[in-house]
Amino acid sequence: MTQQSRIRVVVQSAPFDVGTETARLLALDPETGGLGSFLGVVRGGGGLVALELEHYPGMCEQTLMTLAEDALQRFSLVGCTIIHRVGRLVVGEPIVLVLASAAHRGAALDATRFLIDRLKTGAPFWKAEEFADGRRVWVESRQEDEAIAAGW
Amino acid sequence: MTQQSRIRVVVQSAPFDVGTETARLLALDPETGGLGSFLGVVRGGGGLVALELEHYPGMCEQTLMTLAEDALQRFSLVGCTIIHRVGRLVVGEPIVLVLASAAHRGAALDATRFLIDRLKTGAPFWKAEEFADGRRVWVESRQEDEAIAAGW
Amino acid sequence: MSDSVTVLYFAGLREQVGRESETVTLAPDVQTVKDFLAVLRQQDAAFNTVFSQFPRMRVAVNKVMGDLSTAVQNGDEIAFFPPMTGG
Amino acid sequence: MSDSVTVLYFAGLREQVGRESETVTLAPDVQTVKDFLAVLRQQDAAFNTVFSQFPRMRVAVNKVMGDLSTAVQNGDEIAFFPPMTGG
Repeated sequence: MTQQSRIRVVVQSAPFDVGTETARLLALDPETGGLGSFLGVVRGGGGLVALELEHYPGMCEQTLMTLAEDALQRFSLVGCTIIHRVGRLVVGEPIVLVLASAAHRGAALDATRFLIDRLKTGAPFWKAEEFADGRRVWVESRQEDEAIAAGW
Repeated sequence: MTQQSRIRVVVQSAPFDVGTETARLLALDPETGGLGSFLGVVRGGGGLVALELEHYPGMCEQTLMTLAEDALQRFSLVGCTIIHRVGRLVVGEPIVLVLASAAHRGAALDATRFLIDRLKTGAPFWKAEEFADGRRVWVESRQEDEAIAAGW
Repeated sequence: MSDSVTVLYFAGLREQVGRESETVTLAPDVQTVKDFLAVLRQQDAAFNTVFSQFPRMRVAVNKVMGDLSTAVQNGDEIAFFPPMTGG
Repeated sequence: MSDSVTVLYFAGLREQVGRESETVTLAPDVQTVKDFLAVLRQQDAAFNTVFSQFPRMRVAVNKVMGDLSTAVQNGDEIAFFPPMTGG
């Protein structure tokens, strides 16, 4: 199997389907024993209505592909998938899906965490928060997130 | 929201649907920010054809419910789901699904790992391996798994 | 209260014992799992052989994990099994 | 080789600069991102104000993360943006 078929990276405004993505990854190799995933959604509260996700086309896909290749090798994955949405997303809508499959659970779960931790501060996406009272605020990167990403 | 509605524990022979289970958990609370999951499948290789999953009815559900309640409190989860299949499952078939949702990714991913680590050696399930040459072998519990479970 | 205990066996242990459950009346001096295991060995010599194959045997009393010192009484459900291997 | 660079701005920085891209011809003595930033400040005083609002501004040259010492030349795509907040 080529590395290319083991990795799937998508940046899109359309929704994605967790079931379909899971099935695709499981079908890669009968020696898969576990699949970890993280799904990030627009979290409500404090009057938040929506997020506007901006990205740097081209660089984004390139960065995520490098990240996926890094994870594949580092954790001996069977495969991994990163899907990130852009555009306006309302509370409760999925933003990002990360999947990692491996022979054993430890590698699948470690890789899942690695992928989302690194993606948070390492791929060119920016979020603006849109509130019910009309305010629009760019999200500041959290020092904590940068520290977590650097810890890997 | 009652604790009961935040937890879903199922032991069944039928397949489950990852997409449906994910959607159910996301619908619990608009302040959900992340959902972690682990899906365990029958891993092929070495002539393995299928696993036969035996369980202790009643005790199994009770143990998983206690485990879910423990995770809910420990990681301040929005909700969590544990689905475990029993009976004969062939290579590639899903065995277990663990889902944990929370306001932030760290808690969701920590809880996912906690749930599957503890479930491995702490809930009354037993696996027999069935091979192409007709051998049938009960899986021995791995000392490593018991150490991991005790580490939490 | 019932005048007997229900004994359950699971997985490889069940196969070796040759049955998945049985009903046993407790002698008055049987207070703990340890006492009860001694009775089982006494009643059926085959248990000696079986138990020696499962040095890491586990016990649950009324669906809660226990150990050799766990109290048993008539009416209980006592289950023996190898270490669990779920997930 | 092109005789200019394409400059891109993203997110809050894009809004403050007031445009998402522009084309700039490099003077021969511009060797690095640091040199290039000095040119931008020189050409448009507003950049001083904008850049002071983004002390943690990041740069990518040809879609690869860089820093003040990264080399630039005509034909490059140079992007400035605040710290990334994906996921």
